[in-house]
Formats: sequence, C-alpha cells, structure tokens
Amino acid sequence: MIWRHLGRLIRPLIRWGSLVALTVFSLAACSLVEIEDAPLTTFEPAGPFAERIDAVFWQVFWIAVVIFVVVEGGILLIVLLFRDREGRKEPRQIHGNNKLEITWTIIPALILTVIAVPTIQGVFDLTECGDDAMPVEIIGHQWWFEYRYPDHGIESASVLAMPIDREVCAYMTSADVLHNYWVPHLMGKRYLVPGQETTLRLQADEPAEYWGHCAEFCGLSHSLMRARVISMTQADFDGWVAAQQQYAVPPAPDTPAETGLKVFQEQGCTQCHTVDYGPDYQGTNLVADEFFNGPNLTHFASRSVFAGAILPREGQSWSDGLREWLANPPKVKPGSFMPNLDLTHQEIEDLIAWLDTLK
Amino acid sequence: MEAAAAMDHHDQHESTGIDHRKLGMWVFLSSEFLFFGALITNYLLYQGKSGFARPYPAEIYDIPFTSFSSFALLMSSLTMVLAHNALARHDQHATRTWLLATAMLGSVFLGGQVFEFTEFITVGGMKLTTNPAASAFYLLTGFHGFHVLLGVLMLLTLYGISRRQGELSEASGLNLELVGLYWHFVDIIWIVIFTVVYLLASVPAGVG
Amino acid sequence: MAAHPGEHHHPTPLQYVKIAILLAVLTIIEVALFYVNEAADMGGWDAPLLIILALFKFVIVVGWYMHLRFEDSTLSKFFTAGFILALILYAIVLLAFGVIALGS
Amino acid sequence: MTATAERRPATTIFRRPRSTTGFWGWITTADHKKIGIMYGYAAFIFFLVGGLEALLLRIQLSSADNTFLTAAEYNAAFTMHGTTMVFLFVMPISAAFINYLLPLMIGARDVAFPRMNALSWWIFLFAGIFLYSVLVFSDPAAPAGVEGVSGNLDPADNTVLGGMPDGGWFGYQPNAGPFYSPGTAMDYWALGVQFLGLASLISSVNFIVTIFNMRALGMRLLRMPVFVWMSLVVALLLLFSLPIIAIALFMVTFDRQFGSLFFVAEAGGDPILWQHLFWLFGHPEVYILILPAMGIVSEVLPVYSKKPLFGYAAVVFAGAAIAFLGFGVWAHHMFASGISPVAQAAFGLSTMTIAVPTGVKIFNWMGTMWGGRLKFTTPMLFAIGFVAMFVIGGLSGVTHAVVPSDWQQTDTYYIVAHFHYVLFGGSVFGLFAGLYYWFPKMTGRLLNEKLGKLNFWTMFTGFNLTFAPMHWLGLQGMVRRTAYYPPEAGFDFWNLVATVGAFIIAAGVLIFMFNWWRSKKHGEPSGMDPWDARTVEWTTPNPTPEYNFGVAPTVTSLDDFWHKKYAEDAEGRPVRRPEAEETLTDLMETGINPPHPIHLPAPSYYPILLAAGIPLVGWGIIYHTSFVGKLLILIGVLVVASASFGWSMEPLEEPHDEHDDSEPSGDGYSSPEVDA
Ligand code: HEA
Ligand code: HEA
Ligand code: HEC
Ligand code: CUA
Ligand SMILES: [Cu+2]
Repeated sequence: MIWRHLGRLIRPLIRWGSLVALTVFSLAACSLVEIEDAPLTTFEPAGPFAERIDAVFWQVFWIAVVIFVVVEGGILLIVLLFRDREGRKEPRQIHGNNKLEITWTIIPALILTVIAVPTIQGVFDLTECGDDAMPVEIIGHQWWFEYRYPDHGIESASVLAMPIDREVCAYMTSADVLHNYWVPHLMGKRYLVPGQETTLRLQADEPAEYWGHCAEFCGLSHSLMRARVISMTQADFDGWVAAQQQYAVPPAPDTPAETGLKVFQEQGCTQCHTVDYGPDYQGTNLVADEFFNGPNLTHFASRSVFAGAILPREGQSWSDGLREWLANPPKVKPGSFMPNLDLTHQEIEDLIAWLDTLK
Repeated sequence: MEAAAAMDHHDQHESTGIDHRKLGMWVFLSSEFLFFGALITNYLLYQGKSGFARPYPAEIYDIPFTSFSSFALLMSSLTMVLAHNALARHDQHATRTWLLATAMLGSVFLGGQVFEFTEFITVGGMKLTTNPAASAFYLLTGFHGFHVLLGVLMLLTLYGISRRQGELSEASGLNLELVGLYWHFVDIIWIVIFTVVYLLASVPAGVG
Repeated sequence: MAAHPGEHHHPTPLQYVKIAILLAVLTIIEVALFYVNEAADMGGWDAPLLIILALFKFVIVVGWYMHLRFEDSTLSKFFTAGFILALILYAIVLLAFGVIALGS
Repeated sequence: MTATAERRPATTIFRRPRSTTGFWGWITTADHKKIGIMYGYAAFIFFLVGGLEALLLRIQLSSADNTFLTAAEYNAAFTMHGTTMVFLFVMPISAAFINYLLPLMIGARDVAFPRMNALSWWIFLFAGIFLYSVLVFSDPAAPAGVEGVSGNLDPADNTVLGGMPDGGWFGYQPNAGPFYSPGTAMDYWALGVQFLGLASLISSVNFIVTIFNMRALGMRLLRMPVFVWMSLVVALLLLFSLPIIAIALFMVTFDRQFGSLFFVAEAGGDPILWQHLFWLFGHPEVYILILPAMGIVSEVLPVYSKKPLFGYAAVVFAGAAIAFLGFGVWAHHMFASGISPVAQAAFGLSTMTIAVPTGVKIFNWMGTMWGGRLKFTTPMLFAIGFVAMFVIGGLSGVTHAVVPSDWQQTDTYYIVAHFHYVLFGGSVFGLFAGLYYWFPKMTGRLLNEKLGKLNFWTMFTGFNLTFAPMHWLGLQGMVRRTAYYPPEAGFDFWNLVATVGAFIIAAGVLIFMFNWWRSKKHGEPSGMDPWDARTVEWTTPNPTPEYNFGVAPTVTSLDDFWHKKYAEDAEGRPVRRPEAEETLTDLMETGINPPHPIHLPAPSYYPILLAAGIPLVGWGIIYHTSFVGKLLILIGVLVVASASFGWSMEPLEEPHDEHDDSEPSGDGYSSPEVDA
C-alpha cells in the first residue's frame, strides 16, 4: 500500500529532497570556506589533545548526522505520504505497539552506549597532566591573562610561549572572577576559579601562533579578553627563556626613551606595573607593590600583542596601538583597571619610545 | 444562587479523598526538604574549610543551652498534638490551653535563639560577616527560626479566633491540623539540625 | 467535611505523652553521646549513632504526631519523595566537594 | 476549596468584590480562565521585550567591532534577554496554558485554590515589573550594600540601558556578587527572580492538588490528557527545584546586602557552590520550559492526524522519566569548571540517558502521524516544526554530553545554537501551536489560516537563518556573551545572516500579532468543536462559559470526547456515531443553559493586595541602609500581613448541608487505591 503512495510521491520527494540537500550542502560548503581562515576554529587541531577531542567530536557528529537523516527524513516522508487528500480513507485507530516501543527505546540506548565509550576514555585521558609536563601558571585578571613560568622565573602577559612536542601543564587560578582559558587549536576549555587551582593540558605539534579567548563571562570587557600562544622549537624556546630571564636594559641618557621612563615613574605607572632592571640598577626601583594588578612590562616589546591580545588591531602598527591604549585605556577596553591618566601627546610618544626598549 | 443543596457536587469531590488544603500542605512540606537541604549542605561545606577568620561556629556552641531550647521545641510537638486531640474531642478549653502552651514553648525556643545569636555576636565575636561558615550558620538557623516565628504567629491567631468565637469551628479545625503539620515539620527539621549542625559539628584540623 | 477522617486510628493523649517521653529519652541519649565522645573519642562512631537517633526521632514525630502512619499513602509518597530527593541531590553535591567520601 | 464559595458580605476590612466584569472584575478575579488570559498577555508582552533585547544583540553582532551598543549595554541586554525569555515569557505563558486548560481538561470548575492562583499571577506580574523597575531606579554608579570594586568606565558609556542587570541569566558568582557587580542592578535581578520563583512555587502546589483531587468522575490518572500529565510533571519539577534556586538567591542577596561571605572568594567563599545550586535548579528548569510544549504537541498531533496518540502510556512515562533524570544531570553545565574526572564522566553519562525517553516521545509522535490523515493547519505546522527542530537541538545537546567535545563547545555559540533550537524551535513553536489551537476556546473565533501559515513559514525560515549559522560560528570559535569580535576572526558573514534571520522572526511575530488582533474581532466563528477534537475541554461552548461546564462531565475513557463522537468499524477506522450531532447539540445546550445553578469562586481583593506588598519589601531590602528603605520594608510587611489576615478571615465556603446524597457514585468514580 505504501509503495503505491510512494510511486505517486516520488516526484515531489525528489523536488523537496533536492531542495533540502542543496541548501544543506551549500550551507556546509560556505561554512567550510569560512572555517579555513577562522583563527579560533576548533576544526584545525594542532596538538595531540585537541586532535583527540576532534576525533571524538567527529565520531559523535557522524552518528548524530545519521540519526538526523533518519528522523528528519522520516518526518518528511510521513508529511508527504500521509497528507490529507481527497478520497483518502479514514485512518485506522492504532493506539500503540509494544514491540516498536521497545525497539525505539533500545536502539538509542545502544547508540548512546557506543558514544559513552570515547566520552569516558577521553575524560580520563585528557584531564590529568602528565608527569613530565612543563608547568606554567596562568592567572586570570579582568581582562587579561598573566603567565608565570615557575621553572624559569619568568613573568609575562597575554602571550604564552611554549615549546612544541612537549606537554605544558597549566596551573590556573584567578585574581578576581571566573575566567575560562581556551586555545581551540590546542585543547578545550577550563575555568580559572578564584581561590582554587585548576589544571589544563596543552601541547602543540608545530611552531605557530594560536589564538585564544577567555570563554567565561567575566564582566564588562569579557569580549576583549583574548590570548595568544606561540609555540616554537625547543631551541627557540630555550633562547626565548634566556632572553626573558635578562633584566631590562636602562635607556640611554638624553633619549626620548629616558624621558619616557621618567613619565612612567612620575605618572604612578609603577603602582601597577613592574619593570625589572635588576639589583644593580641605579634608579628608583620599578617593582609594583602588593597592590600589583597590571602586566609585568619587563619584556613588553618582545610580545606580539598586548592589552589582553586585542592590540595592535589588524593592520595597525605597534606604536599606533600603544598610542590608542595610552590615550584612554577604558575607551579601548571598557572598565579597564588601567585608568585614563590624561597623558599628553608628548608623554605618550616618550612612553612609546621607552616601552620599545623593553625587548 | 443560594440553595447549596442544588449545588452541583461533582466539582467538589476529591479524587484522592484527601482535603485540598491538607494535600497542599503535605506537598508544600515535601518541597521544604529541598530548602533546608540546601542550607544544611551549605553549612556542611563551609564548616569543614580551613583558613577562615576565627571563630568557627563549632568553636563557640553552647551545647547544654541549645539542648535545652531544642528540648522545648521537641515538647511543643507534644502540646501541639494534644491541642489537635483536644479539638477532636470537642474540648475547646483544652484546645486553647494546649495551643497557648505550644506557642509559649515555641517562643522559648525563639527567645533562646535570639539569646544565642546575641551571645555569639557579642561574646563569641562571630558575626554574619566573620567567615562563610558563620554566614552559613546564621542563614540556616535564622531561616529555621523564621519558620518557628511564622508558626507561633499562626498558633496565636488560632488561639485568638478561638477566644473570640468561643470555639474553633469545623473549618478552623482543619486549620489547626494544618498548622500542626507545619509545626511538627519545623520540629523535625530542628531534630536534624540539632544533630548535624550542633552535635556533629567539627572544626577543620588546625583550627580550634 | 470531616477534618480528620479515620480519627479513631489515632493514638490517645496518654500514648502521645509516652511518645514524648521516648523522644525526650532519645534526646538525652544524644546529648550524652556527644559528651561521651568529647571525653573519650569514639573513633568516628558517634556520627552514625547520632544520625540514627535523629532519624528515629524524625520518624516518630512524622509517623505519630503528624499521623502520617494513618494517612493515605499519597501523602507519604510525596513526603518521602521530597526527603529522599533532597538527601540524594545534596549528598552528590557534598560528594563533588569532597565533604563526604564514598568508601573510607 | 473556594470552588463553591458563596458571595456574601465579608466580615472584614473590605466588602467582598462583587463585580465579575470590567476592570475590577479582572483585578479581583479568581477565575482560572481570566487568570490564564492575563498570564498570557503579560507573558507575550515580555516576549516582545525579550525579543527587542534580542534584536539589539543581533544588531550589535551584525558586524565586527560594531559600536551600536556599549559593552555595558550589550551585557545588560543579553542578561535581561535570557532572564526575560526564561522567567517572564516561557514559564508564565506555560502557566497561562496550564491555568486555562488544566481545569477544563480534567472537567473541573476551577483549580483547587482559586485565590492562591490569583496570588501567583499577581506576584508574577509585580515581580516582572519589579525586575524592570531597575530601569527607573537603578544607579549603576551607586555601591551595593557592600563596598565593591568596579573598573574605570568611560562616562559616555554610563547609560540607562547599561544600568540593567548584567551578570548573565545564570548570575555566576563572584562576578555577579557585591564586589564585581556593585550598584543595585544585580539586586533587582536576584530579588526579581526570587519573587518569580515564589509565584511558580505557589502555582505548582496548586496545580498538583488540582490534578490529584479535582478530576472529573472517571478520569483516572491514565485517562488524563498528556498535557495534564506534563503539567503535573512540570509542577513537580518546580516544587523540587525552585527551593534550591531560592536558597542560592538568598545567599546572593545576603552577600550583596548584609555582607555574608558565601561566594566571596577572597574570604574563602566557593564560587563553584553557586554553580551547583544554580544548575541543580537550572537543568530541571529547561525541562520545565519544554514539557508544557511537549504536552501541547501531544494534544495537537493526534487531532490533525485523526488518530489517537501513539503509545499514550509510553509518552506519559517518558515525560516523567525525563523529569526524573533531569534532576541528575546538572553538572553537565560545569564540565569545564574543574570538577573531578569521575564527576564529569558520571554526569556525561547521566545526561546521555535523557536522550532515550526523549527519543521515545519523538518516535511516538511520528507513530501518531504515520498512517494518519494529516491536515496541515497552522497548529499542526507548528507542532511538526516543533518535532523537527527539537530533534536538531536535542542532537546537539547530545554532542555536549560528550564531555571532551563539550570542552571545546562550552561557552561558544554552538551552545547558543543548541538551546535556541530546543527553546525556540521547541518551546516557542509548541506554544504557538497551542495558541492557534486553543484560540477558539478562548474567543469563540478562529485565527486566520492564511496569515497563520504565513506566520509559520516566516518564523520557521527566520528561525533557521538565525540559529543554524550559530552552530558554525560556535565551532569556528565564537565565544558567547561577547559584544565584540575582531574582523580577522571570520565571523562577520554568518553573524550578518543570523541578524537578518532575527528580523525575519520579528516579522513573523508581527504577522502573528496582526492575526490575533484581527481575528479576535473579525475571525470566523468557531462553533463548539472546530477541530473535531478529542478531549474534554471541547465539550463546552466557545468561548468557555464562566462556569466551564453546564454539567460536570463524566469520563469513561482516554480521549473521551472523541469516543462520544466516533465508533470504530471492523478495520479499526473511525465511524461517526449517528447520535454524535445530538450529543454535541446537547452539550452546547447544557453549556449555555446549565440545568443547575452553579457556584463560582468568589472574587477577592486580597491576592492582589498581598502580592503588592512583595515588591515593596524588595525595594526596601535593596535600599535598606536608608530610611526610605526601612520604611518600605515595614510597609511591605504590613501590607502582606494585613492582606493575609483579611484573606484568612474571608469565608472560604458557605456552610452547607453536609454531603447530601446527590453525589453520584458511578463506576467511573476513581478510587484512590487505583489512581494514586
Ligand atoms: C528547552 C530547553 C532544553 C532542552 C530540552 C535541553 C535538552 C538537552 N540539553 Fe540543553 N541546554 C539548554 C536548554 C535545553 N536543553 C539551555 C538553555 C542551555 C544553556 C544554559 C546556559 O549556559 O545559559 C543548555 C545547555 C546544555 C549543556 C551545557 C553546555 C555547556 O554549556 O557546555 C548540555 C551538556 O550536556 C546540554 C545537553 C542537553 C541534552 C543532552 C538534552 C537532551 O534532553 C536532548 C534529548 C533529545 C534528543 C537527543 C533528540 C531526540 C531523540 C532521538 C531522536 C533519539 C535518538 C537519539 C540518540 C540516540 C542520540 N544542554
Ligand atoms: C525561551 C527562551 C529564548 C528565546 C525565545 C530566545 C529568542 C531569541 N534569542 Fe536568545 N537567549 C536565551 C533564551 C531565548 N532566546 C537565553 C537563556 C540566552 C542566554 C543568556 C545569557 O547568556 O545570559 C540567550 C542568548 C541569546 C544570544 C547570545 C548572547 C550572547 O551570548 O552574547 C543571542 C544572540 O544572537 C540570542 C538571540 C535570540 C534571538 C535573535 C531570538 C529571537 O528568536 C527573538 C524573536 C522575537 C522577537 C524578534 C520579538 C518580536 C519583536 C517585535 C516584533 C517588535 C515589536 C515591538 C513592539 C510592538 C513593542 N539569544
Ligand atoms: C591602576 C593600575 C594601573 C596604572 C596606574 C597603569 N596601568 Fe598600565 N595596565 C594596568 C592593567 C590592569 C593593564 C592590563 C589591561 C588589560 O589588558 O586589560 C595594563 C596594561 C598596560 C599595558 C599593556 C601591557 C600588556 O602586556 O598587555 C601597557 C603598555 C601599560 N599598561 C602601560 C602603562 C603606563 C605607561 C602607565 C602610566 C602612564 C600605566 N600603564 C599605568 C594597570 C595600570
Ligand atoms: Cu575573562 Cu571572560
Ligand atoms: Cu542542562
């Protein structure tokens, strides 16, 4: 009986089906094109952990696609087959069918059992850090990430440097509210919880620069709390560490940079920012006190981005980014805890000259 | 619209045979477990955390005193049930007496709690703002105390009605039963709190 | 309608008083246990004992004073549902926080 | 028990209101139908507000680094959008349906506690107004009860809209706590949601008692329409989940107002505790949002398929199972919060199990349509749309339950896509199906079908355009709750598509409003049984008379009304009974001219009065450090107390001849042993 109906309906089926298929296909195609150049995409895992997640996702995704096609196809079929038509008999009054009922309880349960296996394995394999992982501390601030390398005595902000092919274990906490550290190419997310420690495993295969973002809503400028991870060969990393372990080099006398340093001291920037010129430095110490809540600037100019990885903007030069920032931080980043210090044009230029010395 | 006899009675029957309000009260009480459960959980979580500003609630409990006021509340359940029983026997006078006794015992408990809080704050130096364990303690016991207060008010209202009308009518009789249920419930919650929060209290290692 | 269907099932005042005495005795035991444990550590045995005693009191008040024993089972179903649900949910929360632990 | 209360001069403060029409009739009514209608209109207005907020969000996100809204405004907009849609739209509009239909479907004259019902409604309304009064009263610069830290805000960014609550609908601590959200905005949020919860808690007790106690003769539990079943399940969910959020909100209010330290991390408070408490409520809440819609769909599909619901018992039990399991999965919102791997795995598994009963429902709905004679009326379109779209949302839900993949997905637009598919494609489509289906019940007229279909297709298209791209966006890395995204991120195109889609939805909503407005006056008269329906609520004239039924119905089977109209032939096909028309005429007749006088719940001033005291207390608490605040608390408490007192003095029922024997005790009389 159904076949008779089917025959009559094959044409609209094709018509509708092709329409749907076309739409789905074009959507998918477009999105794939887009995904190519999305720097935060989850589809380009670049390390073993992200790859593992990616594999689990696709496994489940294709199962879901099959269920989707079966169920939605079924609905479409029913709609086409059983629409009310002239001359159709009254439907038989069927109240149910226990065999069917049991079938469509058991089959999904079985499918879920299949899905459960990689889920559980994934959780246990990916949660706890390996024994020989390199420790890094990540501290969340409204609205930037601070990094500390306990093994190397380095402090940095916004940009995390790490060697390739080596697991990094991030020990994370927050200085204020919840944050959520996410570098999609390397791993899923983990919260940064004030007063508690969470851990996250990170590992990269190739030298590259990856985007990250704070993923937990953390107040006014949550959208502007981004991050970068730079992975490099072990040799490069060792070089980087060595450079970061240096003290800053005091600016040459009578240069704009020196004036900038003065501005930095006079404007009270030292209240929040540390620039470590080392124990032999003659001038006033530039170590922020207990109230520290700004990034350590000792090697500021060696970073690729700053201010929570939002500056410099695309196509903007480093100095222009700094100009924008120093002129009015809360304008760039609403709520920023770095106040607008009403710096003059000249002060800003001098500060930039000085900041550029902090390689 | 007068004659009640002509009323359509279908809509009046209770499919379960239990009065609406009584069923409603039990349903409500079942959800109260979730209220108090959250508060007790909260307390249990925080009492065991070290590193807070002192004192922890458990450091300043006065167990004999709390035992006494708990005992008063426990016995108020007896007087409550006696009031209910007296009403069932149509002994209006005894009903009133027991109602009043229940309200009195409840007030003793409340007075005890006011005294306890005052002691804790002034002598013990533990305020709401001292540490999360203290916050949790005050919220839990205060929330319970608020329940007792409402109960006392309801008991006194019943007492007042009885005094004014000379008796508690059939309808108020059900009210008395409902207030009784509420009252006993508040009592059993305290039975749990007394044991879990007071008698089994612990202070994390390194404190106290 | 009758406010107390099945009134005749209910205990008499004397029985109520006896129950109250039982409750009082249980409370005294509880407090005594507390002090015994203070004086000589019972090695963690105080907790289960005290909880059992409290549950005992709880059941007595609910069953007799609240008449739940004598009521339609609908009521006790609701009541136990709330109680058990609260118990399970909050136990899981406390487990997640490590306040209570399975085993050990 | 005031279902039969007499109107007589009250002995207390006010004379009891008498008018049942006009303004005061609505204000003092205890009639479940009027209350339902008021709930419905209020909820719909809040839908427009929430939708407007959504449009603001969408405009802001239509291009990279857009400056249409400030960050503060954006955060406020999504917080209030989520809060409004969940607490002020879907929950109350579900309450509207339950209020209007529950008594009708079980053959009762009203709910068990009509005045309590009015109380719930007024508390809801005042709580909604209280929540939005933040626009008038809140001063973003004013500190909360406790001194806090806030960053530096450019003065130009200090706007009224930005002064609304901005901690997200989940109010994560400590961000929404006293230190990081100073000002009063989040106090409005915490207390507003608290009061809304109170309203729902009262309703839930009311509905449970109504369902247990007031079914028509013969309506055993397993003869109740699925919608009634789902109402019961929802009421139970509310009953057991609202207390948890209530306590959590108390804790927040105490932290913010009185300096307690529950969630203050610096003093040892635990922010994760808030998450547990919020989601212990929050997850059951999402089933509170979907189950009424599932109930509606279960009523609509059989009618337009001309078949009984396939597997009635399975659908009912699946609903109950969803609710029960729904209590055990809350931590799936916390997979990234650092809970132990054991907990993650356990909650991942428990979450997956919910797909099984949900699947049972989906397949039974398909089974219902299979072999039917499907009439694609507007309600049917929405119902089928529900099934089709909900499956998509459900499947993405299962991908979140796969914990490792949720670590990538959580807090991205992939989640936003998931929950709009279940909430809009699910709940909202289901509710719209209900609006079209029961409009005749409320008005005696039909909504226009042409406009209805246009309405459906615009909404359906707009919906998919808006939310399907969010899947891509999320997986491409677009984080939730962000006002800005950089141009390099590659999010522009699909965001623009989503924005366009949102405006198409808005067009659909406007079409609906026009249809409603026009059909109320000019719609085609519906007659008594426009859809050839199956359930008891259609055995009374449209619009429903005040007393619901001329003669209280007696029920002998599931889909009782249908079986009064149809017998089955040898093949199991329905044959209209010869006496069907007569039955209908009779029902119409007795519906219009009841043979006996009928007593209705008497109107009362006290519910609205009592409810009015509550926001006063709320404002008082927020400003409790000032004299005005203390005064407000005092006045509020006095209002509540005197209203309660007056209420308890107002006679509940007229003393009447005890139980005369006119009580019919037919075979259908359900005994508690069988049912409960
Ligand atoms: C109506 C509301 C509703 C409903 C019904 C659901 C249903 C489900 N939800 Fe959803 N959810 C939300 C509303 C809802 N959700 C909201 C609002 C949020 C976000 C909150 C916030 O953060 O703001 C959220 C977030 C959310 C998360 C957290 C994501 C995160 O933040 O990281 C998770 C994780 O597991 C999840 C899972 C599920 C699952 C498994 C279901 C299941 O119930 C779905 C079951 C249905 C099906 C599976 C389809 C039909 C079944 C079949 C056809 C059978 C065959 C299928 C299989 C074998 C798979 N949801
Ligand atoms: C039932 C719940 C529900 C519903 C129906 C909707 C409906 C919509 N939602 Fe939303 N949404 C949530 C619940 C819901 N949402 C929740 C819980 C969140 C999470 C919040 C959080 O993170 O805290 C969220 C978050 C959320 C976001 C993410 C914000 C972010 O994370 O940054 C977005 C973004 O696009 C969005 C969009 C929309 C849109 C475009 C609609 C549209 O479908 C709306 C359609 C309606 C209209 C367009 C109204 C029509 C209005 C008119 C026609 C104007 C006429 C006006 C007058 C006559 C006065 N919603
Ligand atoms: C009250 C504290 C405070 C003061 C004073 C302050 N800053 Fe900052 N500064 C911050 C904070 C906080 C940030 C991080 C902002 C962000 O990214 O959200 C920051 C960021 C910066 C950055 C970017 C660093 C990076 O790696 O992201 C620079 C450069 C900077 N400040 C320079 C200055 C200069 C120059 C002054 C003085 C003229 C100054 N700051 C004064 C708090 C302060
Ligand atoms: Cu930090 Cu969002
Ligand atoms: Cu959930």
